[in-house]
Amino acid sequence: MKIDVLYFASLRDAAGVARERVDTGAADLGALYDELRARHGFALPADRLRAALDGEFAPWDAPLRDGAEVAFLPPVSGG
Amino acid sequence: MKIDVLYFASLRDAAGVARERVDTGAADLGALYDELRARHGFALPADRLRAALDGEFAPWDAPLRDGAEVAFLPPVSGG
Amino acid sequence: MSRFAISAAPIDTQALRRALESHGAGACVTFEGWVRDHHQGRAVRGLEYEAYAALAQAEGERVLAEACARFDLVAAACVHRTGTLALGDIAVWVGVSAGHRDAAFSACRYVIDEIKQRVPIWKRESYVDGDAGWIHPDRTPR
Amino acid sequence: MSRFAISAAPIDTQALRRALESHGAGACVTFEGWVRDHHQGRAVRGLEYEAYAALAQAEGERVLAEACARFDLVAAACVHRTGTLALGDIAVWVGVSAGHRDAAFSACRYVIDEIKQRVPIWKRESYVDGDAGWIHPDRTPR
Repeated sequence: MKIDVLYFASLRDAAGVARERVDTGAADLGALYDELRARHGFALPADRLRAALDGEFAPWDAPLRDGAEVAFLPPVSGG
Repeated sequence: MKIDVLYFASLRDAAGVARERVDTGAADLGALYDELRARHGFALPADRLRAALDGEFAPWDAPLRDGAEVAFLPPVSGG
Repeated sequence: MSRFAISAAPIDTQALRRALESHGAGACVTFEGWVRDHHQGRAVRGLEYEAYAALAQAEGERVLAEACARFDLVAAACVHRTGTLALGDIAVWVGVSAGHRDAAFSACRYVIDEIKQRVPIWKRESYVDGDAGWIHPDRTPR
Repeated sequence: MSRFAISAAPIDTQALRRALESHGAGACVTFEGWVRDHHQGRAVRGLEYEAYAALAQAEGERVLAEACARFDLVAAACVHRTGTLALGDIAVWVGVSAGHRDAAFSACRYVIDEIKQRVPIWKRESYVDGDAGWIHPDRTPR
């Protein structure tokens, strides 16, 4: 299935892109992050991130579906 | 001795003046307030007021001297 | 830097806020007290504030100096109105800047709490029903 | 009334402050986060903020709605900058009005604390020594 992935801050720098379409068989958000972390060499482990699915926060075991938009969110530092 | 007395808020309304010069033999601020309370019919007892002598807060047993400026301060309500 | 003032004219909050600026400050907290249309169940029409100006100035400066001594501040200021105020007018303004927000919030709260307790300023409320009176809160003087 | 916004343009604090006005409000507390010239011992030259705009908007609105539910407020608003900021620029503004100052202080503090913890916005600091980096505080995500 095809998933649109958004990257922010240090993850964007590491991926080299703000957004990419990936073709994956990952069962859930956690498996997708593991796959992309191996590919891009992300320094941040999943337990320091939050994940979002289609514009809302989602748990790591949320299942994926074709055409979903996923974001992996490093620790925030607004304010 | 002559003392200048300042009145504020409800004490000013009750005294009918913002300031008056009184000739008194009162030994301290407390005795002076008792004297003026009897004269003007102030509703507020001394324990709800603070006193000031020559522009600074002063205890009720502060002695008076000729030419002093005294103020009796009702409970404040700024802010 | 700290500054206290009693003002018979409307409070210029923008100028006061600018005076708090510093590149060493990361947080700025301000408090404004506004003339509200009700007090203890009565409909308020307007207010008048009277101050014992010389002592209010000295006591207000002491409050700001205490805030600067207790909290890690860059700057602090407070202005209190006197005279006749309408609904919505600013009766008192407090502003502080600090490196971090903890100090800024704590100091701003400290200043307004102490000003209300200690500074010789009195409020006379005028009510919609035509009545009016000085407010002398019933608390033990300190 | 509550309003959250992400803004690429400088924050118009006067307009935001006016929108909090109400004759039923007696207290207004504002917080401004300013770009400070140092962070954890390093001399800072400037900042960049990036947001996940759609989710930041939704989460910011949730924070304001929570503040309105927890505290007795008249109005609340918050604006957070994105883009490149210089020293002294306003990074975030929070303002609340309420009948009384207790609610106003508590709510303003609640909003900025939650915004900093939860809203997907990231800061990239540029240092005077030429280095730069994204800030990802080491705390357990909630």
